[in-house]
Amino acid sequence: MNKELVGVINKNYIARETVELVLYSEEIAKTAIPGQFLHIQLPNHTLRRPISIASVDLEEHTVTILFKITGSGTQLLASYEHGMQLDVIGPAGSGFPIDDLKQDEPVLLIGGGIGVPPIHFLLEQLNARGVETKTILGFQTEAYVFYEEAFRKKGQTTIVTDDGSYQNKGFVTDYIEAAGSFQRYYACGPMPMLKALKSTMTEKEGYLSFEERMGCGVGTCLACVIPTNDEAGYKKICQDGPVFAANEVIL
Amino acid sequence: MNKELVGVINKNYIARETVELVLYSEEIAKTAIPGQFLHIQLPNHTLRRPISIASVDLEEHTVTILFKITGSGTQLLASYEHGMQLDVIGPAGSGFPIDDLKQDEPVLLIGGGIGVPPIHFLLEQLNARGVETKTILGFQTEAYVFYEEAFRKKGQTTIVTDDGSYQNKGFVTDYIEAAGSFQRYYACGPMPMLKALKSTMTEKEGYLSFEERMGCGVGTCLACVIPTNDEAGYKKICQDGPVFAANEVIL
Amino acid sequence: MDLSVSLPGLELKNPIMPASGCFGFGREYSQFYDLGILGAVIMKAATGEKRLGNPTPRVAETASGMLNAIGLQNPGVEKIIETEIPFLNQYDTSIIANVAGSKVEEYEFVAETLNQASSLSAIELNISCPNVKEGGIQFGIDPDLAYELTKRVKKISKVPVYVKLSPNVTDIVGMAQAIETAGADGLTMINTLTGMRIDLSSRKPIIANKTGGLSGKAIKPIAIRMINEVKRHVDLPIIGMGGIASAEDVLEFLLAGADAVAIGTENFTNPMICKEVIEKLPEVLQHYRFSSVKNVLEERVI
Amino acid sequence: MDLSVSLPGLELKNPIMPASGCFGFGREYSQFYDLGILGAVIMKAATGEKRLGNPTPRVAETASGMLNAIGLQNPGVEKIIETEIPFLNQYDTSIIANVAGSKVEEYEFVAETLNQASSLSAIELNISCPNVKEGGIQFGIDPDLAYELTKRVKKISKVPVYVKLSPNVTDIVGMAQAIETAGADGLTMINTLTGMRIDLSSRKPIIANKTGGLSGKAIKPIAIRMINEVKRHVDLPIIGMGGIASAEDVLEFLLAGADAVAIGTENFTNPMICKEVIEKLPEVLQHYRFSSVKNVLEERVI
Ligand SMILES: Cc1cc2nc3c(=O)[nH]c(=O)nc-3n(C[C@H](O)[C@H](O)[C@H](O)COP(=O)(O)OP(=O)(O)OC[C@H]3O[C@@H](n4cnc5c(N)ncnc54)[C@H](O)[C@@H]3O)c2cc1C
Ligand SMILES: Cc1cc2nc3c(=O)[nH]c(=O)nc-3n(C[C@H](O)[C@H](O)[C@H](O)COP(=O)(O)OP(=O)(O)OC[C@H]3O[C@@H](n4cnc5c(N)ncnc54)[C@H](O)[C@@H]3O)c2cc1C
Ligand SMILES: Cc1cc2nc3c(=O)[nH]c(=O)nc-3n(C[C@H](O)[C@H](O)[C@H](O)COP(=O)(O)O)c2cc1C
Ligand SMILES: Cc1cc2nc3c(=O)[nH]c(=O)nc-3n(C[C@H](O)[C@H](O)[C@H](O)COP(=O)(O)O)c2cc1C
Ligand code: FES
Ligand code: FES
Repeated sequence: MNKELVGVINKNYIARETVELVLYSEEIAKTAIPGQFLHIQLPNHTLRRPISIASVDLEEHTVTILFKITGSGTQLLASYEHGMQLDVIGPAGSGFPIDDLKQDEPVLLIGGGIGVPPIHFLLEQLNARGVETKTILGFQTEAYVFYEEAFRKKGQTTIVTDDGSYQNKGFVTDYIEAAGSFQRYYACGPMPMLKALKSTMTEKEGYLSFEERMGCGVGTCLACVIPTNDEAGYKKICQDGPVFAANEVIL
Repeated sequence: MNKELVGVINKNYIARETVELVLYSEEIAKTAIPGQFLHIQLPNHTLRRPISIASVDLEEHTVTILFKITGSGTQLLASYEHGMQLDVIGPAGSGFPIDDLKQDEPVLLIGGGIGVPPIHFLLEQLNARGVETKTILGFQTEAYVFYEEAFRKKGQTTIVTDDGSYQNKGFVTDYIEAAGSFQRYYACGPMPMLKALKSTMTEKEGYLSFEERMGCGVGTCLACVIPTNDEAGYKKICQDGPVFAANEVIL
Repeated sequence: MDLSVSLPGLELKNPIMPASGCFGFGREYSQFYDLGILGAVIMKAATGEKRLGNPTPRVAETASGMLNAIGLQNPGVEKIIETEIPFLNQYDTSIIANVAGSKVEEYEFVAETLNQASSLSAIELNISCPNVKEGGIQFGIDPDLAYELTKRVKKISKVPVYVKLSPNVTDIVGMAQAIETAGADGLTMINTLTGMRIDLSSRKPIIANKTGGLSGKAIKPIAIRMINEVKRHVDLPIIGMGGIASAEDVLEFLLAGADAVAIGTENFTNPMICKEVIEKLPEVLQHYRFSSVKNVLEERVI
Repeated sequence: MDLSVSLPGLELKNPIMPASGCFGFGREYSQFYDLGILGAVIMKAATGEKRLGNPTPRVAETASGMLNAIGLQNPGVEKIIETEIPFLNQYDTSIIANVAGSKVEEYEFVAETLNQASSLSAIELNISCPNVKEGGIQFGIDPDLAYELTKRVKKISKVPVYVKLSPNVTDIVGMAQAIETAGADGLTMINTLTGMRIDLSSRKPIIANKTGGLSGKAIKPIAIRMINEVKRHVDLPIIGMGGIASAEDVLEFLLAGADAVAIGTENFTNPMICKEVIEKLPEVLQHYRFSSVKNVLEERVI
């Protein structure tokens, strides 16, 4: 992990209030693994903003992030253009463990809203390793849907919207059974979704990626703790996470 | 006086740490008189920055300001480029009284450092009215000299630098005698200069333009008062000034 | 949308008013918009005699805030009644006078004199101005003195008396309780926090008075905390202030426990702020699922 | 340029150290630069037993600052001595332990235990943590309790004892004087100001603990004022903190009356800040015509 200035290569609005930024960083592109995030400084903001890595391009040395404009920080981030520079710490946190996956069984990927970006990065890596994926993505409404094509190209994909304005209606949890069998699941999304997943799939091995308000983002301030079953009693989302095994954390 | 968004037309570095900005405002160009200032808002700064009007162009509807980078506000102001917008209140304050000038006697203009801009605007207006001017301008060193040509074109001009690195050495007050006779003087510059002028030219009618740290800039907060000889005992630099008759204020 | 609120002596069409000392007597800002849109106007402090205030510099900028040490400069209560209140009377808005002084007797005199002015809706006792050498501040940090002062002024005043709390205290609730017991009609809070900035070149404080009062966005979290704490312990209406710069901020103050709000420093940054906030408030309330300002006051959980 | 300063127990190569709670025990920031460049490190608070702290969210952003309510989460003093101090001992820097507790006995126990650790340069009594429900904060706002606590810990401790002042008091000088009389070796100031932010959607405080401590640039003018006021009345060395984010800020604190400084919140904004400030300090001192840090302390006029 490092602090570096990265150049903005490209910016795109890809859905309602949703922006994709392509950043140039040889180092981060080379070392990042799915689930890790960038901790981004913004002028006149005390706290950095954690944003997951959505993909990397090893040839172009670029890192793509994707975020929803929800407040003053993301609003400011959306104003960055080609040629400007961002001060980022990263790649931060630990990622989704995938080294021990079996080759011959599919995995289930579940992403909700702004939890989709790290799942997309994971999809790309699993695909590169030849692991079959099935994906369920949840969005608020049609206007917020993004990356559908990217997922479809690489495996079975179900899109769910809260109001049914696009494809299926309801919650991602409603579509897990229909997804069929899988060896393990990986999920990122809002806390209610992660809670529902953990309580529905008790016998399945699963990894969840969490969000919490962060101070330092590097493991020092203890702002971002999550209660765990182990002796310490807690883990740090920014450093030990954001990804945890579903059965090690207490939600 | 008004609050408006004005477009930046042009930016130039015209001397060391000294920036000239050309702004588009029909209204201000039309109504401003020499000595008035713009009170400029800058992002993430609580207090606006007062900057004098250095000239107006009635055909192009532009207003030129000129400032030295001395802190975070002027630093930020220097980052504005063509196409960007500034939130300004103006034209603020009262200007140099010139309506009662005699046509056939010269006036003496004295400007020190960042006090030169309003004197330049005054020069232009006097020139348009056919009043002869003699000017003494003081700067720190050669690197800080600006607008010399503009003044020379319109009348006798003496440049003084603190260290003599350019033309004459010393203080502007050292060169008043050599300037010869004049009906009235107008001056803007640092407080020690204004004090020296007031105490040297006790029998001359003179108008001085003052600086003070401002709050509101519109006459409401009483941050910018200057003691006066009248019954009230004070005047407000932002509203009653920044220009005062030398004999009405107590320095 | 109905933005009206009722506080003792104040039937306000909306809960927004400029804070004392940040709006003078309204003359200058009346060039920017019609003062009749304001819920009320709190005037600059009035003292018994004219005061010339502190030497300059009187202000300094800080991160998301500013320091000021104006020192209660004002033309004296009689002049204010003669020339300033009539000016404000032209507008369809409530007028609140800010009362300051060095001794109890001066507060009494100012309050009594103001009560003779017509169309004054309330007075605000400024017991917390940190920028005058003698008096004033002591009343704001000692609950016994605050009790005594409030009681004496209440005895004299026909119009409701609001007391303005200083945040420079250990126990803001204790102060508020003393003032409640003394019979005050309401509280206004917070005044400024005492601060200092040093100029590196001169090696001396920037402000001639050395210390000044910190105001602006920087102090908003402190204001919110104190208002919330006081509201949980004291049964008086609160006019909240401290760093308000948007309609969202107004809602945050109302949710914290304020019943109306005042905007100070932001007037300097943006002379149109009161107008903009009043215009934006309905949209913000609706966005957060409130039907009126009164609805916020009913639904909030303190 | 000579940046060194001497304070009781602390012969520092420069006056810069990270503030307690904003640097953990140094492990994470050691990835960013060599901790050996620091004047000292103040460790995260140590309590008698392991504590798990408050529920989350524990932080919220504010204008030029942040609120935190971590709640003294730490592995307990014994674990800290076992695993954290040895880690920091690898670096050529002074170590200051931050001591917290709910009762006088807990402070005594922690201080006593820490005194057994080798190579601890000083302890800092955190009598001002506003974020734990029981104890702690009372010591920081009551001069008699602060006196008593300081005296008892001083009796036990071989290493110098610094006491950390809370800004949430009416009379900061009174607090400092009580602590001086009790025999403290130095003061550190300021801790955070109690604040709150309310989330408009949930209509509840953002921080689970409801209130949190305000830190960062927003509080700098308050820190400067308090340090200056205390320095004019109390003869103890002061480690100053509160919103430091540049070498210029360091000079401002030194001119105000601090003898060394700590950087807290800005580490989160910029993990390289301590290193950058140390590197920039000589240039800034020279620009303002000082020849060394000691020269600043000699020439300043308090
Ligand atoms: C590990 C991690 C990865 C994330 N990845 C993404 C991503 O890929 N795309 C995306 O759009 N968002 C992502 N988020 C959420 C994102 O960090 C917040 O939306 C963002 O910080 C909001 O900042 P703001 O200034 O716009 O909002 P504001 O509400 O103004 O922010 C105020 C403060 O609250 C914090 N905050 C607000 N919402 C959140 C949140 N949901 N999680 C954590 N902190 C929050 C901010 O960081 C800031 O400190 C991620 C969060 C975490 C913890
Ligand atoms: C009526 C008037 C006209 C002016 N005209 C010009 C001009 O034409 N060109 C020019 O370069 N400068 C002019 N100045 C000075 C200019 O306002 C300051 O240089 C500028 O405000 C500095 O801001 P800063 O953020 O760069 O400096 P900082 O030192 O960071 O400013 C901090 C605060 O102090 C105030 N301040 C600092 N220096 C001064 C000063 N000399 N006078 C008033 N306030 C100050 C700032 O406005 C701000 O509120 C004028 C000042 C006044 C009062
Ligand atoms: C320049 C200035 C002058 C002030 N004068 C007064 C005053 O005369 N009487 C008073 O009670 N408060 C005075 N205040 C305090 C404000 O009314 C208000 O309580 C405080 O500034 C916090 O609000 P704000 O952050 O919105 O400015 C003054 C504040 C400023 C900035
Ligand atoms: C997240 C966080 C945790 C803190 N933890 C402690 C602590 O454990 N002990 C303590 O004495 N102060 C603690 N503080 C206070 C800081 O040490 C410091 O006094 C305060 O933040 C002001 O400095 P700053 O503005 O540079 O952050 C903490 C501050 C923050 C922001
Ligand atoms: S954000 Fe500081 S430890 Fe995780
Ligand atoms: S700056 Fe407010 S009265 Fe002049």
